[in-house]
Amino acid sequence: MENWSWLLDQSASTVGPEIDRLYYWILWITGIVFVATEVTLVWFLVKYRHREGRKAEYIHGNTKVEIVWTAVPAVIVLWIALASRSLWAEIKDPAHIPPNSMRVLVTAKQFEWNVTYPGPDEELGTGDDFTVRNRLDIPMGRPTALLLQSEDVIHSFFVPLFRLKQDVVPGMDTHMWFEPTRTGVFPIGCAELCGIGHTRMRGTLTVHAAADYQTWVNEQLPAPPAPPAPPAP
Amino acid sequence: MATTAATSGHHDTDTEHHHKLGFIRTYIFSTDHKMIAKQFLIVSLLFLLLGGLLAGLVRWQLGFPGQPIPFIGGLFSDTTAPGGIVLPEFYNALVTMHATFMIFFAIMPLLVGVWGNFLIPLQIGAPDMAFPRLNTASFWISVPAGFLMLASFFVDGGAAGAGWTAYAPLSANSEYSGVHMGQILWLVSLTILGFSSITGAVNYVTTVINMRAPGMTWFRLPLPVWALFITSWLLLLAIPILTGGLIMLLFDQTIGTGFFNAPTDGEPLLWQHIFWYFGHPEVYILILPAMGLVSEVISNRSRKPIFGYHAMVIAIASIAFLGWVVWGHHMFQSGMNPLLGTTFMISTIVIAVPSAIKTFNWMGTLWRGDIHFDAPMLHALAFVSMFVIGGLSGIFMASAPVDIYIHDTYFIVAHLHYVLFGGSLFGIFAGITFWFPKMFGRMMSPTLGKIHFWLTFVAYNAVFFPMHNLGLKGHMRRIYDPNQYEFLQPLQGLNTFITIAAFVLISSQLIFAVNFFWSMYAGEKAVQNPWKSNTLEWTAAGHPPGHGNFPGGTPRVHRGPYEYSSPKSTDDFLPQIVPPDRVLRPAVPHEPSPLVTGD
Amino acid sequence: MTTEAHTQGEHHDPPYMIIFGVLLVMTLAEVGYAFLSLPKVWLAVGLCVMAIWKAILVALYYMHLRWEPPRLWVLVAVPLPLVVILIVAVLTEF
Amino acid sequence: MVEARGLRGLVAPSLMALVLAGCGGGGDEAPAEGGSPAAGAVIEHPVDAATAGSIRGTVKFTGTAPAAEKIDMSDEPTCASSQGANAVRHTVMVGADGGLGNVFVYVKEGLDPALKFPAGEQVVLDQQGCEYRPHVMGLTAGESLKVKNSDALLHNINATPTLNRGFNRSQPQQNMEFDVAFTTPEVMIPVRCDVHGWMEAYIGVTAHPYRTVTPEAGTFTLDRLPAGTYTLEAWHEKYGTQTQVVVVPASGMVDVAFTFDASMAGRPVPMGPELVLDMHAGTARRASQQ
Amino acid sequence: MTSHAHAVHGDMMVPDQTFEPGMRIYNMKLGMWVFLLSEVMFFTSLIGTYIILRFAHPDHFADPGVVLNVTLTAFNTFFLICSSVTMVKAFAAIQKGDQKGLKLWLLATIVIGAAFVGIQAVEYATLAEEGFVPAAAEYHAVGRAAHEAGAAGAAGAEAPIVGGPLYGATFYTMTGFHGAHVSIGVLCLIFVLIRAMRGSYTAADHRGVELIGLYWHFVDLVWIILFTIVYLI
Repeated sequence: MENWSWLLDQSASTVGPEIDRLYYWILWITGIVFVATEVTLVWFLVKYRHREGRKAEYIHGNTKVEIVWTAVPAVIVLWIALASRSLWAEIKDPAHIPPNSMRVLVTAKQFEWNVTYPGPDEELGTGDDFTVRNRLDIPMGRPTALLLQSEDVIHSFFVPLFRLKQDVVPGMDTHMWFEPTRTGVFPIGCAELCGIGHTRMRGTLTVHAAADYQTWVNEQLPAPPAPPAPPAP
Repeated sequence: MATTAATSGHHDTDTEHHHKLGFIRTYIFSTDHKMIAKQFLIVSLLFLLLGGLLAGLVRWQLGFPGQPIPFIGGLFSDTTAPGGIVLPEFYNALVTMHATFMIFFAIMPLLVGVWGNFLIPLQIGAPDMAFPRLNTASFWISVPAGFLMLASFFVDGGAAGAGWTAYAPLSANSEYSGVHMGQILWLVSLTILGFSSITGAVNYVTTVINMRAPGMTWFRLPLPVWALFITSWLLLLAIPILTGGLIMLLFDQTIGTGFFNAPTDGEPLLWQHIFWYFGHPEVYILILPAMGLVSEVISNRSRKPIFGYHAMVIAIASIAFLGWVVWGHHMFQSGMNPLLGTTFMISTIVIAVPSAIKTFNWMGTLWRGDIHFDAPMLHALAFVSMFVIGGLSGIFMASAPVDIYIHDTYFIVAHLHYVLFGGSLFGIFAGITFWFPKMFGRMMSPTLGKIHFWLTFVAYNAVFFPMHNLGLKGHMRRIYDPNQYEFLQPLQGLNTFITIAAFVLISSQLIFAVNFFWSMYAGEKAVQNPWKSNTLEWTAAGHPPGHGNFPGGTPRVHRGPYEYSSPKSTDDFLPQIVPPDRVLRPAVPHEPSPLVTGD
Repeated sequence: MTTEAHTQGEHHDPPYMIIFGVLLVMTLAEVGYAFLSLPKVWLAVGLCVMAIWKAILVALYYMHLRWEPPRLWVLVAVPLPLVVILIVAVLTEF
Repeated sequence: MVEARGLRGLVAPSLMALVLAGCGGGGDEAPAEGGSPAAGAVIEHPVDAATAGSIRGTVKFTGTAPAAEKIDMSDEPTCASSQGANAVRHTVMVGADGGLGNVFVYVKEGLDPALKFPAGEQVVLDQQGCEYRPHVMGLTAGESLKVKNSDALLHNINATPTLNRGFNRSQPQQNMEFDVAFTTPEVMIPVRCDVHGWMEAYIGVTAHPYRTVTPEAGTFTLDRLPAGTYTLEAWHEKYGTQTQVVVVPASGMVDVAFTFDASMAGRPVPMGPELVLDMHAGTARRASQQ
Repeated sequence: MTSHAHAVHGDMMVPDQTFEPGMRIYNMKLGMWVFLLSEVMFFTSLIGTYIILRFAHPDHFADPGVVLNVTLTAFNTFFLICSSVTMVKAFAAIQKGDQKGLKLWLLATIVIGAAFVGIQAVEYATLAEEGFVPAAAEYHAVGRAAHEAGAAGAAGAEAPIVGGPLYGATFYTMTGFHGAHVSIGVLCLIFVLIRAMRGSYTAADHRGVELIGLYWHFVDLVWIILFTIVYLI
């Protein structure tokens, strides 16, 4: 039955709680409005149902009321918009990417996520980069900045528990950043229809404790720097 | 020239009448707006059925992933569903074509094609459309478009599978999708359909502006006409944008130009901008006429003037205008410039206000009314209550940060179906059940109507409400097999539940079909004005009225359309054509007034 | 040229030939201006202004908009903001 | 073609039937295309075994073979179970005595085009452990190829020929299979699975049966050739092609030797055109699909 | 809340029986204007695409005169403007009931319009021959411009590369669809001319002439914009 819940699973990124807070705010507001409206509606339907000999009242409207129920929703929704603004900028505006974040390149292709790590020198595009298929491993306690690129069509990099989603558009460099709040393994999905194998275009995001992350990197290093597979026909 | 100006309004139509027309001219290539409305009605109801069946196949794959389709599974070919097991490429085609047929070939014609044709001339007191032949053309252009779209199921590679939004490059290059001819047919078909829509829109706009009966001021127009008029403007200005985009996409797909193809520095995002610049007005094209119909039905069935007529009109207009400046909210996650995102977020969220106004006005209309629960009213009320849900769930996506999480999940699917099905479709049902007597001269069975309504209403909520929860668990839309993701596997039960409910929903439409066709021939004969309505169409003699609509000459309008329960009339309605002097005379019961007599 | 025009409320004889001359001159001006070695921005702005001016002349005189009822002006103005909105908004993207 | 099938739609009795027919329609073209093997079965082999000659040869790789490229199947447990951690690409397979495997050797020119050959038994392209088996294969134009999925997971088979009609179909479940045929001789047709980027196979389509793929030993023979002068080509996916002119004596045997070495890597390998970047190629292939 | 608030609405707007709705313009003319508005949006999508793509990828587009032949097109523009004049002259003629003038001016318009299409066809042919096609990887400076650029000093030397695939695609789409509109206009004009021969138009009723005139001037108007944006900027 918990499938019917309107609660969100516990998030695992720094922006997660903020998005969730906003979500619950909207959930409360809309929930109250919803209940109020539907209850009133049903009440009217019962109270003013047709009865013999009763005639409807001849009313064309009431300016005061109409002004009120124009102004109130306006105020509410504008408040929501303003409340969303700063958070939106914090998440999506490249200017807000923390300078100390670890840079990782994610190359999407039908139907794989090829993740290229900077290697020890923390520089992408140097000899010691290494690429891993369908898995993104990051350390705790440090923000990660992804550079998203696509080789063929539009994909969408979706990490549900991080409350992150970003389309990956071919021919465009898209940046996104996040910082985990707990270690563990989290699913990565593709949220934009990208072809036959769309349903299979998935990966895992593993958050290591800082120390374990180094060991993981060292395990990967000996592997030959395999470039992403040639563009799929 | 001044002389011609006066007469020309009727000039076109007069040539059509005054001589007996053969079967072809009466039923096939008729230039009578009422017949064209019926043609649109029948054809688009068939497409509605088709869209429903496609949805059924989609739901089967989601409810019972990888299991052969029962009964009919064997009929599918190896390239679609070998042994009844739906293939991913076929699933993509199903999702795409379900949306395409429902939006472009079912809901749009059902709202604009049917009611635009049937109601506009009748409710403004015009003998016919401004351009009857153009009207015929507009219908007969749309038919081949529909068949081209159908044909794409048959061609090599199957039907288009890039989603109804046809995001480039997936839709621009068959290397990526494996679909070539199907995509081309999709593009061509929609381009052709665009011509149909534009000719229709030109006709509606001209008719409403130029052919209103004397006394029919702008603020005496019935709300359906207002809604359809504004919708026509949206069509007129939005469809050409899409047509331009479709043509460029077609060039990408066929001769290898690079408008939206990344390898040639084309801009995939440009396609999204063009598409949604059309697409968002389109969203309102799909809901505004339904709002108009519902307003009419609610005011009539609660025997009360519409609450805040002017506010309603202004709300429609402002929704239509705001609809042009919010398209970006479909692209929050597309890598669009974040600052642009902020702008779009604010404009988007503001559009909730006029929607709220309309809802409250409908409830204000019910308040202290005299509510009759007939089938049309039930559907209209369903529209209001469901539109509330659809509208409120829209606020979640309007808030960009929340949208990050729920974008492209089933939450969106739930939202759009609450607006498109819970909104538009219930509005359409309300319209059909309300004007059926005017169209076919017989009443629909109230019993069947109510059974159909309740089954639909319950099943419909059982199908779409849980989709909110799916989305909140991160269930992406358009995925062939959710079980590929461990975190979605627990949701399989819910998916199966939805699928079963979906089959109930689809099959309960049979009741409507039966009611529709049975009543057409065997239904109880309708009286002149069964709903005791004020608007002009009910005063036009005949079901439906003959050519020219108003044999006695165009009626003169003396008041607004929603004068129900007016103290000036002892009856609870006061038609627009009743001259003021007659109004105060107490109406004698059984008086054979031209308004409420039988045929 | 027509000496007396009795249709659709035209009071004066539309100066068709004058407009024709203006259009020609402006076209030549455009071509000349386009090959001046000015910064791209100035070229673009100047040329657009001239083009739009020409377009307005055609609409006003050749399409007789000038002698049409004002409500038609309103009608015709409807799509113009939409055109601007689309192009400007999308330009900020790139 | 479109219209023809569209018409079937028009006359379909009910919409339901129409949808199904529609879904059915797509299928007809697969078996329909190319000459049917059944017809070929009745043909006698045109070459008299008594007077026929044959070619025997070896393909060698000189120098040290590059290390096989490992494949990371970690996120496909199904495959990893069958392959283990030692899954590698079968690009360069060098045998113990320096033989080079997976080389496609075939008679390129010199054969009388009038000759018609009986159909061999159907060839199978199997997907097993997230690999195509075989990695390189030959096929006679018009003969049907069975594509099979032995894995219990989704594969898609994306064949991108230049001259033939390409296809991109999927097999979401175990033991699914379908038949396809290529109508025109073409060397080579690359086949890929986009879900598993490492999966690739190459199909050489010839007009005749005189073709073979070398094992790791690098040896090959082409039997029952009519006496004459032929151009023989050896194709390798990484080291490109080499040709030799051989004279086959009546009822005799001729020896041929090809040698490849690491320096040949990076040569243009005749194959489906470069994708995406070359618009002309792109359009050309799309045209060929209809 | 009773009806007093909106009592005035009792009869929505106190009736003025003299009210005659409408635009004071006959249907066909109004319809033509409305249709032209949708045409505005159609060309917006094409021209807008050009502006945006050019703004996003200036390197794909050449300066005026480098690839396109401005002189030729300037003459073509001149023709189109002339055809507009002949069109209004035809209209003015029939307003006075001058049948002969109507036919002559219509004929002139048709001839000039056809000439415009012909010249455009020639332009396309030359451009295609010089390698400027809708879908090509790159274009070379052609003819005179190449010489001025001094790049083609030695015979057969490669002219410098100017522009990319987007240039040809946008150019042919925009001008092509405008050319199609002109051609349709010419056909309609021929139809109108035939009716004029039959004397179907009078000083009192010459709607056909006015309608085709509106369409024709609109096409001219679009060309004025196109010429500036495509050839001169």
